[in-house]
Amino acid sequence: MTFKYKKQLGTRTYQFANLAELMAKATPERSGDKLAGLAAESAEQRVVAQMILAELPLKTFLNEAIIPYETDEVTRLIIDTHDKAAFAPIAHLTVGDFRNYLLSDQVDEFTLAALRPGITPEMAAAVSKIMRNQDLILVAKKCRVVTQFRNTIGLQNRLSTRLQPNHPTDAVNGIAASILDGLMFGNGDAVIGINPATDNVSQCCKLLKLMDELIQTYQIPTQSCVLTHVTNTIEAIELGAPVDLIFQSIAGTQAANDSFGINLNILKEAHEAGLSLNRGTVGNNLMYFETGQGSALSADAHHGVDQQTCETRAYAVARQFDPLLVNTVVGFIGPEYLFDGKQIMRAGLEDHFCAKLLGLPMGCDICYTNHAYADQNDMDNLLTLLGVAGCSFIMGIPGSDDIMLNYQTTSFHDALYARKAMGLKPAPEFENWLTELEIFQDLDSVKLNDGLAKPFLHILEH
Amino acid sequence: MTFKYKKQLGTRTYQFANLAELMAKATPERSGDKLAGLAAESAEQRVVAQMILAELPLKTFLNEAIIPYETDEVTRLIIDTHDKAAFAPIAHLTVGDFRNYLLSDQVDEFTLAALRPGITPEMAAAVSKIMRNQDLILVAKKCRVVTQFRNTIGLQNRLSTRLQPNHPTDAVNGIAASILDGLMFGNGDAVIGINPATDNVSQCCKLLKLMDELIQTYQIPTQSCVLTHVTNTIEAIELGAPVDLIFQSIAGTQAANDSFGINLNILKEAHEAGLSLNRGTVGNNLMYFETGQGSALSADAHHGVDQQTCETRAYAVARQFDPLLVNTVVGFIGPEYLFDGKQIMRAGLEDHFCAKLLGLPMGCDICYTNHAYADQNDMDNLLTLLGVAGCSFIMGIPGSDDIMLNYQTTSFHDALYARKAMGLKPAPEFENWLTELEIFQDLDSVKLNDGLAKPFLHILEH
Amino acid sequence: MSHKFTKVDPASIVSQNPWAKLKSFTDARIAIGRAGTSIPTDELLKFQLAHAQAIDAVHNPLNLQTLTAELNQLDDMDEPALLMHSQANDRICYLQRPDLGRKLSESSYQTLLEYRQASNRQYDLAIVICDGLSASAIEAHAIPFIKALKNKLKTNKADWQIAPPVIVQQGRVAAGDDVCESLKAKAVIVLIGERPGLSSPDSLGVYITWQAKRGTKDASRNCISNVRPAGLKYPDASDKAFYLLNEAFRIKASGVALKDRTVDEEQDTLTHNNRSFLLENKSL
Amino acid sequence: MSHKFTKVDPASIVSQNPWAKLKSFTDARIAIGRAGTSIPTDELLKFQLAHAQAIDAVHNPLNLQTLTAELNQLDDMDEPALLMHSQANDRICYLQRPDLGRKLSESSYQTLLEYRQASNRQYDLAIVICDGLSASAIEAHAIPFIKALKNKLKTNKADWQIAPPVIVQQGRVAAGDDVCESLKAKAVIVLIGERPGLSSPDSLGVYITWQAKRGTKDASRNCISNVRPAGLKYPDASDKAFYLLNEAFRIKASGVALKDRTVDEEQDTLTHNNRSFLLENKSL
Ligand code: B12
Ligand code: B12
Repeated sequence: MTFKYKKQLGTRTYQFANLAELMAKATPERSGDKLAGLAAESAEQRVVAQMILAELPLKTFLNEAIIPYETDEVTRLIIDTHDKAAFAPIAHLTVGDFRNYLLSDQVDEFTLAALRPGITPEMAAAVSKIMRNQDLILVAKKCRVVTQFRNTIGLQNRLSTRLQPNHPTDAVNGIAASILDGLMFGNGDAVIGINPATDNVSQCCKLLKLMDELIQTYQIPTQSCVLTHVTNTIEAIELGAPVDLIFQSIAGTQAANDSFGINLNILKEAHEAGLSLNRGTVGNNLMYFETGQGSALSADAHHGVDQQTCETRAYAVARQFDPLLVNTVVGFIGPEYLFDGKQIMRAGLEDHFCAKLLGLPMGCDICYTNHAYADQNDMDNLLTLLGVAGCSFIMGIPGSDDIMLNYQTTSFHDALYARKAMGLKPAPEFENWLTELEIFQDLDSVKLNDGLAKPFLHILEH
Repeated sequence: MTFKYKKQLGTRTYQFANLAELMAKATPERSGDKLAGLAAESAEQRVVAQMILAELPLKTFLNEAIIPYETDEVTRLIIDTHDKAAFAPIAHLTVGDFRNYLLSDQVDEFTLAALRPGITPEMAAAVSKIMRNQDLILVAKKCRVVTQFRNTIGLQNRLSTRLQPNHPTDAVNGIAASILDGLMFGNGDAVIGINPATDNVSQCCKLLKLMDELIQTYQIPTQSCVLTHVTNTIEAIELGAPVDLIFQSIAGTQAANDSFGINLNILKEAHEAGLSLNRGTVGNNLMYFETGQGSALSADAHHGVDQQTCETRAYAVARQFDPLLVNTVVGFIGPEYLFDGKQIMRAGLEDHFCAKLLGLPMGCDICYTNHAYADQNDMDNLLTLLGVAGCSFIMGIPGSDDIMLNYQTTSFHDALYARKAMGLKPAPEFENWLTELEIFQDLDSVKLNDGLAKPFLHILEH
Repeated sequence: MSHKFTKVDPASIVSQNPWAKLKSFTDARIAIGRAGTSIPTDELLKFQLAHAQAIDAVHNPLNLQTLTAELNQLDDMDEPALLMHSQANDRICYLQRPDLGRKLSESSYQTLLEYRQASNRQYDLAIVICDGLSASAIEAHAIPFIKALKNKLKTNKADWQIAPPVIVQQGRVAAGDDVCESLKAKAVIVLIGERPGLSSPDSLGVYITWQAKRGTKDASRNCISNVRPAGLKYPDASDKAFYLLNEAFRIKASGVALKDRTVDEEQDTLTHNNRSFLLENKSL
Repeated sequence: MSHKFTKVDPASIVSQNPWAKLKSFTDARIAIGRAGTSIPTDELLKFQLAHAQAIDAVHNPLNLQTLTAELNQLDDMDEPALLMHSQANDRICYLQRPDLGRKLSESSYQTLLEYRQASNRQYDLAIVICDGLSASAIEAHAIPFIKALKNKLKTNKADWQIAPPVIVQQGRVAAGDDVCESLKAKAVIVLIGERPGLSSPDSLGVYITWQAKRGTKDASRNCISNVRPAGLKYPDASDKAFYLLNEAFRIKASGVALKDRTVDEEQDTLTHNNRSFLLENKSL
């Protein structure tokens, strides 16, 4: 075996067979990489890998594919869409220089926007691996990614929320009750998005109709989504259902997407079907993607690549389809991949940074499962960190408890905490709606009114 | 044994012998309480204790001393200085109500200021135990505690820094080099504070003279301190040394303070000696205290009281002497008391909240030792959380590495990260000085100038 | 300051939400009120208690004796249940090594192979019961679900050849693939304890795979989730399973290629014309 | 945008600090430059490496053989070193149970009691060597410090009766109290490895206590810290220890009651008139 990457440290020589191994060993500790047998064996080995990585020219990632071009359509997408001209200004930098550059006073939101098409997922992953949490926050904060459908997501000092009114039987009234609760707490500007319990197209159409009528009746400047499999949504569109956003879970390797039952062609077809409906009012970003570290590994489709690098490759898939929303479900899959609050926080910050750097409207499902070593305090921490970092949106759910997906994510209240503590506001169009309906006594200082907003008073009648 | 506090849960009855036990069991997990044999045995037991605590009237803490009045002067201080009139508005509330009240829209900085003398350390500890991290942040953010000596600490959207230029031999030039480094990074408005390596009064006087000359020569609106034992500082004052702030480590029980070689009388004597010098220009707050969870236990002086409650009792000692600065050294003592990043973060937020609620100008030494399970990312997290919470000041040290105390705390760079990410500024008087010296190109956006500030250029000469 | 000596009114601190009656529609934590914009103390502590209990649910072991006895007492059960184990030895290993939970232990695999050889029957369907992340889900819902499903299969024209139920301890969904492969069954249905939720520590997941074998991808399975009385009820769940099984046999495939096209009957008694209360008295 | 195709100049990204020459005055990480306001990559990674290595330093065990041999070779050593253990059995226990690290194991305590009885000598001073949090501090500095101190004690008018050196494995400062008590020494001097720092993994701490016994408070000790060539050098450290010991015997106390009133000679060769470079060319 020949080792491509080496470094002498005192009496020890550390060596790494290839770029994938170097990247994996340079990654901050997490359970998924241990599970995959890819993690660094010691803290010292990890730092040495980071040191070698820091000295690597960014160009390396264009020349050495970590998953072969021939066998993986995600690699092909990354290489084929790479913009050399945009890359030119930083083509001669090392990964270490790149970190310095991103942090330097020379770089602002405009520089970053210009660079985007020249940055590949692997470059983003590499630089994130040598960044501290504060670096991830500071640079992500500089990135500005604005998208639109019926409102505007991602403006500075704004934090949107996906209202997630799940119900274990998809009962229409159960879902409606959670939606109302969320709206009255000022949530729901990113999307009102239901995970359906059942995998059934007619059910899906019923839920789409519910939300469409709701949005129209109350003139809510937001969009709806049923987070079913993309092939179901295509069917629903064919059946004439009122589809705003098209959802799909995506991963960073062809094989993992395969195990999700999707590929680039299916996504393209879905994207085009969505565009044909022309339902956006202020813009036409209409894809909604979820990602999350560990999905490739859990489908045994990671090709020896660490889970954070796999994750960033999913962003290449996402940015191909101009999404309105993308979010990582950072603690969702479980402790097998991100063991505890510390790993979840780190991964959340990495995912947010890398996605923003690559130009995605990144949000985060700040969450944990009951088999993980995490709790509400960890979520409060990550929520605050992401709030400072300028995260585009988070989830909002009644009392943090998803009674269908069986995990805990941020509550409607949490979103208001974040707005209050960090001076953030919802999307401007939604802000106007909230003001008109007098849901807030004082929106700027996040003071709610006590009653039920007037247009909804009828529900208290009988 | 009779059990004062009981609750039935399903088939199990949980019971707790007394208030101290109830408080200990209700505390979020930490290694020190386990070490002391006081921690909850299960997550369920912890929640039950929190439930009972939440139902307890605040008055209980005035009637049931957790350490006897007769044997502990800190208890006596707490009870004797309690202001019944200030307490009256909340006298009928339970701990659970108190949490709700603090979070409610009714409470702002003025309400909190009025309440302060009515709140005892144990009440603050109790309510903090049933608060999530986000609650601790939100309420602390509402508290405003402003103190003054040669500048103004604790104003809204300000974050000050103690410049900590320690050196293993107290070498004057070594210390001066670190001071210069810190000033050029805009640090040092809370205090320029040296931990002396040696416990020697003449050495201490030499360091005081160095800093006094420095502050006068360069007209720096800040104060100095040598963090030696308070009895040494009293001697130094007698010897005519230019003492600005008087430092002492304090703890929450008489026995622990005893093991630190202090008591309330010594502190009073020191405070008066300091006041007699009349060196403050804009104000006369001149005591500087450090605290930290675990100090009482490590001196075997905790009386079966959990370490967080002990910690809050130290704040009663502190507030008796109108300090300019108080900070918890939250990860300093080691993993024996706060095991990992998670526990350090929680403790940091608790200490900051409780101290602010009690009216102290609270800062935090955001730090860890090399035998703890923590790293720079944990510190970045806590720094960001405390920045949002409105922490008064943090430490600033070259490159995070204290070469004398052998631990890592926040660097000069970290302070600038916090200012940049959260839009915070140093004390206004110091801000003016930084502006006059053109240390910043743009202070509002935290852009430094490249060169050495003009008045210091002479050092580059020979 | 005026407020200095004014007694705080405890009732004024927490704002209640006037839409509390909607709680009858859902177990979701709606209308929990607020202190400022924060969750009130009592709701916060209720939540923390549920979390403490859900953590325990993950670690509760499956009561094998009762389960086996109950399985064997099912009236039409000719062959007794088989007790197998995944490659994950214990709970800690299970949580840290999902790859091992997905595979049958060598000896379990061999046992099944030999069982198939000895019985020399051609099975249409293997039924697999995995503890998954919630043994209590299995304890509560496996038997009633299997009963309901078997009743349907019995009345079906096709004469379903069903393998004896296989219990897999510390099993993941994919452990069913090994069972299907070793028993040479045409399809497999896996009943598994879903990750416990705060409000539903005992939710059952059902996964159907046509001709499963080691390495089968999730895209080739169908899933019926949230099976429990407060979720998808046994009759509905078994209807769906029955539908999916029949379709799988018809198109000789499962997963993305097989869509659930049953039309649900409205389960919301309070809804007229399929519209929610939110829209009832409103017109577009 | 104009910057779109302009090559970034790597030299312009990191701002160097013009006061780098001050590094000769201190090991502190001064003048490390900045990228924006952040620590540049190379300095960041150097720091991380030092952290990884410091973590290891905590866990390095004390090389007992070498240490004992060296102690016994000290020229004036009449009684050989005694090897004791605290109640903390291993490193993990030591880190989690400081209370156990503060006490001698029962058998160690007994051994010392018996030793004292057998020798029937009245010791003035017990010398205790604890690994503490850095065995390498002991390995590097214990012997030279003891040599320097003993030389001073020898030339002292008082005829110091010194007990054989006691090594305590997994010991904290207070372990010296048990030694002092069991050997019935008048005072104890404890040499202990301080918590390892990033730049100083091997710093020695020295604690002096008059008539120490189990339960003695820290307020009754004196401390000399940062003993190592880059910190307080052996001659200076032993001078201080010698001074403090003499004073403790004179006033029959140590700790807060005993103040170090030695006057340090200026150690900064580059400073004139006791003023730092910062003030050298400046007047008030
Ligand atoms: C965890 C989870 C995931 C994870 C799985 C990764 C992992 N390592 O665990 C991720 C985030 C990748 C995921 C993705 C998807 N999921 Co999912 N997921 C779950 C969840 C929350 C828990 C599953 C569980 O506890 N299993 C039990 C454990 C013990 O067994 P396991 O062997 O470790 O779990 C395996 C299966 O759960 C499988 N899996 C996960 N989701 C799905 C979905 C389908 C359709 C299938 C066949 C298998 C499958 O992945 C795991 C690893 O192989 C359930 C909700 C629930 N309450 O059960 C939804 C759920 C099963 N998923 C669902 C859906 C729709 C999807 C997606 C199809 C969404 C999309 N549009 O892309 C994708 C693709 C799934 C695929 N084909 O691989 C639906 C299924 C609806 C239905 N009745 O068919 C559910 C019920 C949630 C919902 N209502 O939205 N999911
Ligand atoms: C940790 C620490 C503390 C902790 C101790 C609690 C704990 N459980 O560890 C806290 C924060 C409470 C503390 C407090 C103080 N400390 Co202290 N502390 C240290 C530190 C950083 C590490 C000690 C260590 O590694 N010991 C080795 C371990 C393996 O042994 P241990 O048995 O666990 O440690 C015990 C001793 O270290 C003792 N201890 C800690 N500090 C002090 C100070 C004195 C004077 C004495 C006698 C004992 C003592 O407490 C520990 C538990 O019993 C040292 C710096 C260093 N580089 O060593 C300063 C250091 C020892 N402390 C110092 C000082 C001045 C103090 C205070 C007097 C400050 C003040 N003005 O109040 C107080 C009071 C101490 C007392 N009398 O109890 C000085 C001593 C200077 C000197 N030459 O005398 C040092 C050198 C740092 C400094 N230069 O400022 N300290």
